[in-house]
Amino acid sequence: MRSDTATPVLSVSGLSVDYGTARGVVHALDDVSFDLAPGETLGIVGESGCGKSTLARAIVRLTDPSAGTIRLGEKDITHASRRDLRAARRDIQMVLQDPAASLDPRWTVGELLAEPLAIHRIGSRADRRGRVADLLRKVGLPPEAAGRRPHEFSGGQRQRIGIARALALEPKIVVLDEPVSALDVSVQAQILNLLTDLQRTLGVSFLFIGHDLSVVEYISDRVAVMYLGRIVELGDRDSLWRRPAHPYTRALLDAAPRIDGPAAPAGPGLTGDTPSPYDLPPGCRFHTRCPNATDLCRHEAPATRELSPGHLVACHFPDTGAEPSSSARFGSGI
Amino acid sequence: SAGNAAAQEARKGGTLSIILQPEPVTLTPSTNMAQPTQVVAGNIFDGLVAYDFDLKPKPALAERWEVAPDGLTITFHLRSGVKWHDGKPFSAADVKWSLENIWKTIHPRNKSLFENVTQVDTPDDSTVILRLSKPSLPILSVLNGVGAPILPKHLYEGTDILNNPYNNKPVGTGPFVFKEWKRGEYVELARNPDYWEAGKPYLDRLLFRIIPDAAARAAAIEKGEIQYAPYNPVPFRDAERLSKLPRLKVDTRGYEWLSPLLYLDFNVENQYLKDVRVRRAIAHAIDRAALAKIVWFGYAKPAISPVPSSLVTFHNTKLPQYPFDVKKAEALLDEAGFKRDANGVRFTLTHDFLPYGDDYRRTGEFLKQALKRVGIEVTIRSQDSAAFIKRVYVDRDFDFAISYNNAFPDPQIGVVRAFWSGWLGTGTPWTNGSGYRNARADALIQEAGVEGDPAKRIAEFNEFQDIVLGDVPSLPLLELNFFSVYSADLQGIVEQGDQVYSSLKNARFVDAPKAN
Amino acid sequence: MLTYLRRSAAQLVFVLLGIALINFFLLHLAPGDAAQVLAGESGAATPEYMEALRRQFGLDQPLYIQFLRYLGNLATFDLGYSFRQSLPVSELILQRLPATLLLMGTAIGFALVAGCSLGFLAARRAGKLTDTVISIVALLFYATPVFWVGIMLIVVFSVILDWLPVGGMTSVEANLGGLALVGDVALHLVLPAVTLGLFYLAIYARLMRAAMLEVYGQDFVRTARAKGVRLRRIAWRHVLRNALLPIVTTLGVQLGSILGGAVLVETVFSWPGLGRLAFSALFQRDLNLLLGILFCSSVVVVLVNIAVDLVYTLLDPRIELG
Amino acid sequence: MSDPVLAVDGLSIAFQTRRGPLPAVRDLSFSVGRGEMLAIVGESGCGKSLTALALLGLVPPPGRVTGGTVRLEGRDLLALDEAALRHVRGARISMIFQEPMTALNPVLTVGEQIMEAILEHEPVSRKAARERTLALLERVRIPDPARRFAEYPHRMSGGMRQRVMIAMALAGAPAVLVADEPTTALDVTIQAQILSLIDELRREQGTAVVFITHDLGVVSRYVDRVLVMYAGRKVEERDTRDLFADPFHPYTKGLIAAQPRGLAARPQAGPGPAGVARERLTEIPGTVPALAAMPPGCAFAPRCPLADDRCVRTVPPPRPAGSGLVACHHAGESHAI
Amino acid sequence: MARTDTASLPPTRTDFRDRAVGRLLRRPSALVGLILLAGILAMAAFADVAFPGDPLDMAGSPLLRPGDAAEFPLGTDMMGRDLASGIFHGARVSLLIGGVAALVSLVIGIGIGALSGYYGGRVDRALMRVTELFQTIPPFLFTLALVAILQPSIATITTAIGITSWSGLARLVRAEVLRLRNSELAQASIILGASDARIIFLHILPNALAPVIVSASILVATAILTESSLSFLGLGDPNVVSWGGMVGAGRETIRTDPHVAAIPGVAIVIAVLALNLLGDGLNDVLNGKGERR
Ligand SMILES: Nc1ncnc2c1ncn2[C@@H]1O[C@H](COP(=O)(O)OP(=O)(O)OP(=O)(O)O)[C@@H](O)[C@H]1O
Ligand SMILES: Nc1ncnc2c1ncn2[C@@H]1O[C@H](COP(=O)(O)OP(=O)(O)OP(=O)(O)O)[C@@H](O)[C@H]1O
Ligand SMILES: [Mg+2]
Ligand SMILES: [Mg+2]
Repeated sequence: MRSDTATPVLSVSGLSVDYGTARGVVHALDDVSFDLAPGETLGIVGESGCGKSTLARAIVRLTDPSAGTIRLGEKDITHASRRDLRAARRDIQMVLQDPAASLDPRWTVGELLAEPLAIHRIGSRADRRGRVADLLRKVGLPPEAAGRRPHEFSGGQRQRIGIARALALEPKIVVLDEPVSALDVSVQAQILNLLTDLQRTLGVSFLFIGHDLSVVEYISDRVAVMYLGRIVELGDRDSLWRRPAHPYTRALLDAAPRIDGPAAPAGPGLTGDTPSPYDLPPGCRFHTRCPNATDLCRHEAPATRELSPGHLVACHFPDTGAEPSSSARFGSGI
Repeated sequence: SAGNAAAQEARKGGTLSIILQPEPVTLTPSTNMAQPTQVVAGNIFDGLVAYDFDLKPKPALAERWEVAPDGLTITFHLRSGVKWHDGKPFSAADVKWSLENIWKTIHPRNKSLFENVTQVDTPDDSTVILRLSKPSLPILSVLNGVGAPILPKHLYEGTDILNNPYNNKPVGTGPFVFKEWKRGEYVELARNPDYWEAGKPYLDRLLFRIIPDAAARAAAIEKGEIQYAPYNPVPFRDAERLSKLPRLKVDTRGYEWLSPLLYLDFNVENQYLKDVRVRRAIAHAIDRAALAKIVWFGYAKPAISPVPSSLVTFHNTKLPQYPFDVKKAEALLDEAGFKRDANGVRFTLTHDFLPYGDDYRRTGEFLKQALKRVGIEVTIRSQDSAAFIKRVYVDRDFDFAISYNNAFPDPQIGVVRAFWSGWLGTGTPWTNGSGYRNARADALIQEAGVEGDPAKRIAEFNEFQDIVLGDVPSLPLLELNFFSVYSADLQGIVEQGDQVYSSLKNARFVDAPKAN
Repeated sequence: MLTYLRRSAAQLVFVLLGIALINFFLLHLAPGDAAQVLAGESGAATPEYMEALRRQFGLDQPLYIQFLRYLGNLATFDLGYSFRQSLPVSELILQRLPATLLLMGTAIGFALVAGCSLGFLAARRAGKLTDTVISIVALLFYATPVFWVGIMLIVVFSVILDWLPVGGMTSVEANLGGLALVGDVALHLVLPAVTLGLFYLAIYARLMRAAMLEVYGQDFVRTARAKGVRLRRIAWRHVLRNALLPIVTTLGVQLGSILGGAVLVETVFSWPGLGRLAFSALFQRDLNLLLGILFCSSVVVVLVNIAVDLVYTLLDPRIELG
Repeated sequence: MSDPVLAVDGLSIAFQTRRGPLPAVRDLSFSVGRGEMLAIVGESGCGKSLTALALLGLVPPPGRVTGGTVRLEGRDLLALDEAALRHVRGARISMIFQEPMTALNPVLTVGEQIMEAILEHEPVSRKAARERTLALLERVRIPDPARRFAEYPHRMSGGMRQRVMIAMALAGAPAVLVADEPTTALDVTIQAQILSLIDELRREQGTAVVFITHDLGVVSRYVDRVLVMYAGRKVEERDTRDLFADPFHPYTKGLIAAQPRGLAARPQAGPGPAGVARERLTEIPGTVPALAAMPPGCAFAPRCPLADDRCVRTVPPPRPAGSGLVACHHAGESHAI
Repeated sequence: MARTDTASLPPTRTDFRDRAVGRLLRRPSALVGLILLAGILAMAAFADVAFPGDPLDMAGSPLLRPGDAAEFPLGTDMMGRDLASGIFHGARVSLLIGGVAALVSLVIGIGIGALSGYYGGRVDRALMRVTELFQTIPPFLFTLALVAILQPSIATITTAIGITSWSGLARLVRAEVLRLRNSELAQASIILGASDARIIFLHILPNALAPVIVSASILVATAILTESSLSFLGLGDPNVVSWGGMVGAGRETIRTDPHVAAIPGVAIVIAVLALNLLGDGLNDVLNGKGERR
């Protein structure tokens, strides 16, 4: 489903976030725009520190944006007051990365799941108990779980609890910040399945943040690739994987080995490290590591352009998919 | 010191270490009558006279003196050849200047005594003649170096006396010369080689050491680091112990000139204490002998009059008495209408004790227990001295308080201040704390102050004692015996009645001074 | 670095203003004033005399005028005049400061060196008898009132054994000079410094032990072991330096409390320091002096904290002043 | 395999607890030859790190090696005392840890830390050690080694720090390098750099590498042989290719199946995601049993679709299968599913 | 619909708190601390039963040594007061002083620390400046000044100790709150729409409690010590018996009758020791040191 086929449930445009620190200002997020359609999953990938969490936090207004707008359906919540936000929070929820850390160890699971309902004064005490049982069933936990505390559960089960809590308010959007990164492969599969099931039955939209490309690929309909606070490429999952246009996307795909992939990396890979966010390079932020960088890249930041409908890229010299090397790379596996 | 054979054998020289506690504010006794100031200053400033154990004046800077029969002229013949420590000659002009500028004005205790001195004549350098409008007999009781300090006119004249730098590096005519005051540590005096009394002093150096903690003082004395420690330097219990050591002596002589009296001030405006029966009941409820024994370890004896027994001529033994008698006390309280309630409590009072150390606190605790027995609940309140003074003498926001006063040789100086209504409202410490007003007592005080006939004065004071002891606005509790501790190898350390406030010119080591 | 210094200076000014304010008004709440105390000590006083004293002390002015005047003086680094002692406050403080610094410095030095050594030893022998003994002894020192320790030390080492003087800072009687004087002061310093230091020794020993054990649990120690570094060398080179970091921090924080503890020790050992001076100033309502002392001690605390920060940056390259 | 550099036999590690010993690694045997890279994979908590630490005699208390031998170049390390072990560590066998952030001492420069690894083992001058350190830094492709030598770890990126760790591990030219999840904390692009560096080093220097990871993708790309652990035991050990092509043990199978497939494995990209059902990932139901609640038989039995009575009662011994070993009662028939 | 997790839940373990207590009891030092403290509490609780009557009564002859008279097992002081009775009744007062002073500083410290840590920015800077101020004034001197100004009584002593000893705690709480505020725990609640008060009181403070409880035990111990120091300097409350006051009163006879000061001194040492041992134990247990090895 394309983002333009329906009114988006979430629409972000020109979003920037700056952090002021003792060492200087970090432009953690710079001019990020995208839409999220109902029932859709948008994946966000990128290296550590590229601003994925910042994006997630800004969208749920944990962090105040320094520019841009965030719309929830028709409502602009960029500068919503705390009171207005409380209402908005029923529509947008978030699952945090570390399920152990985000669940208060002193509370029972039942109390934890009832908390959002209590905050928004939904239902009576008894109603809530019913809702909790319901939620537990939804995420595949037995109702007895309500009486126990988080530490009595395994990592995967805890993440289920986290997801259940996010779903308690029946939101339209759930932001998932690396929800499976802390989990083992076998458990990760359980959670990914749960998420797909939930999306099918509830029709929620997901903003799924991850660094494991195969996971993002698996779960997403569309994917945005971030580098140093910017979205460098955004498109359909398949077109992105088949025809990565940005050199960084390509390098990312190359560098991530997969069991069904080739035994050796296709190219030499990227050299060097990600530049410090305190000291961003001028021009295209990727030029310090880009194999194709030119003078233009060094001086001028590339504008975002649409290669094909819905496939956006911010590169002066995007790979339009004609080169044999990239198709060859995937060719072997197909 | 008349013909002490041992004195000839005694070594000259040596350093005497003395305890000084607390640290003095100033070393000049012109405005400050605090004990540590006087202890040091007594060695630097000689007075016109000194006092025997029986408080008779004996010559010092004045070789002779005469009081005219009408008491209106007093003539002093000064010793000649006396020099100030800075080498300038001492003369009658210094005495005149000191009288006019200090004794009569800023000296905290003497103002009333010298009030009637209308003129001072100095016909020559060694004669001073005081001319009074009315007699003032007590003058002769305060003429020692700290009672009527003589300051060098040449250093003080025309200056702001309170802030004269010499206040802290005093220049006197006494046997010891000021050397150094290291604050927080010691005051050092050295032998005055030009002292008028030939051959004295014996010691080379006096070292007043400031040791704030009592246990540490005891240890220092015990070790011999300190050889002379006046003014109750250690707890009584320690004194008891030290007195048993052969190396040390504990001596209660030398405080006769002070005659300290411990008393209880009742606030006569208090709803309970305004009833004289209640005050008398309290007086009966206190076992003063036990107080002297338990709290004061025998370094005190029960007082029966506001004029201590050491003021032999004025002390009246035929006065109303309040023997320890719980039954009587209870009866008086019942009579006054303060019955015991269900808990056995008649009423509650707050007690403030003089914050000068544990002895006074324990006295308070003793009183608390004693009064509890007769159904008076007591809450003890502790505070520092500034707060105590303000509470009792300025705000008069107290029920009953314990304190002590020095009586000095004449009731006029130290006793009547506690009863004279003239002090009320002035907020002056150690004056009429009880808020007592009695016209007859006031009149007697005033008359005795200007009475030229000693016999009449005695009669006046007798009546005065009778009145105030009957009314008991202030209950005399104990006559305190202060004590000094000193090394057994010292001689001549207690030689006179005002010794602690006088000089150590007679002190000397009989053996070789302790090497240290 | 510059911003750091600027911030420290701002902090200093704020702290000093705060101290002036708190103390000034607090102390004026106290019942009784200097004139009354002085008069009380005099044994007698006339109202005229007390009035004269008040006028002289400036106590006859309204409170806010007194405060403004005080602040004005401060701005010109004038701490005022102690009427009671008839000396400028700064002079009084300067007289006592060396003794205070000597006592505090020695006590802290002793506590640091001995405490850290004991803590180091205990950590290296964690769980063994040495560790238990050190931990218990440290706890006992920590739990015993300072004045009590002081008096007991006097009884044992001065009175019974007669090794050390009872109190004071010098044997004034002996008229010493030069090296002999230094030795004499050192002798006098032993007991008070040990008394004051024992409490902090206990703190540092415990802290050091905990810090060492904490560092021992860190990954880089395992790394060092994995590369075959000797245990002794690991302890000294890898663990110790990291373990010193919390000690340094604590040192800065505790400085203020040491001055407080000094009041007790100076009392017990007749040490002519600032703590004792402050104590008597308090009871004599010598507010200028008390304010001056609090002021100076705060300045010292702030300065030492700056020094601590600097030392910290030396010890821990991760920290940058800014 | 002829004459392995490192041979582990029957290694068992247990934690001493109040309720008795808690076995965490049981009867583990494997060996690595010169220049070979062996991966140990398995779920979190299955005992991978413990095994790695045991190879250097670094099992942290209250853990203790309760049985077995670890032979390095013929010498049983477990029989050595601490002093003798010290000479082996860092010289003949060395280790890289997971967290490059915390594995370096923050208050010493990286140069000092690498030099220390040399100076502690060889009687060389500081100057010589410094030269060697610079060469090592160069070797692990740290730009501008002379400057980096005096740098503190906190000033370096994660990838850089991990290179320093590698340089340190290589300082003594060890026969065996143990790498415990060396890239988990790093980004994929950096991970690729580090892995190819390790790969290159073992090829060039013939170092045997024991590589611990939970990333099957990495295993498939870089590793020769794989050892799969489950709940403290080896369940399967195979050549990489074989393992991925045809896993024997149900756990291994589940592990591989649970991995999301990329485009390559998907039937030609479907019409569009959201609407159309994504094919479900294969789950391994349940969770790994806790150490204290280990079932008596096969530890995987509670989660295994094939489990029967025998599995519940007895622990399956490893037996040869294909290019390696598998420990499953149903190994033969398991092809059926 | 998601499939139900086929594996049942792991067997229920005992509650977190129960385990903490259990672990505490298994630590010998903490156990010793706990027993000592329980003993002191029992003394305080049964003071009236064991020693009816006013402990300030001059019950016997002064300065009896322990063992001199059967009815005064610990002897008497200078005023003939029963030391054993004083120790029992004094336990009450000393614990009260320690406890209330700790409470005062807990309230201030937690309040300031929580506000500062949670709101950050200007609030934080302002509050931290105030905290710094309180840290730079030597605490004991400050306590002394307050007691002298307010005049010593049990209430003023307690308040003064409380007012001057919160700064360390405030910093500790601030750090904890700051950490928790930025933790996923608090963020999860923010996302759910919880109010600040709810987050602070229901999520942050309960989780910051462990170090606070530990410092509270140390605060109590320090307060007891401080009270004894004040008494030593003559700033005690003469209307009640506290251990500090007893030591202060006994210092006059420290050379002649050392038991008068030594007995309450030992009581103080034991109490402070007990609280510290307990604090150490709690620290290990609550901060999970016992689990993580
Ligand atoms: N509170 C903060 N203050 C200052 N800088 C911050 C803060 N939070 C994040 N940053 C910086 O902002 C940048 C983006 O951080 P962010 O957490 O969004 O990255 P990320 O993509 O989520 O990384 P990861 O994959 O490691 O979670 C980083 O450089 C980070 O250091
Ligand atoms: N001190 C301890 N007491 C009891 N059990 C422990 C202790 N330390 C670790 N364990 C257990 O030992 C087992 C093995 O741990 P190990 O660190 O080797 O796992 P791992 O396979 O490396 O896991 P990961 O992938 O998470 O690093 C785990 O189940 C762990 O819970
Ligand atoms: Mg993130
Ligand atoms: Mg591991």
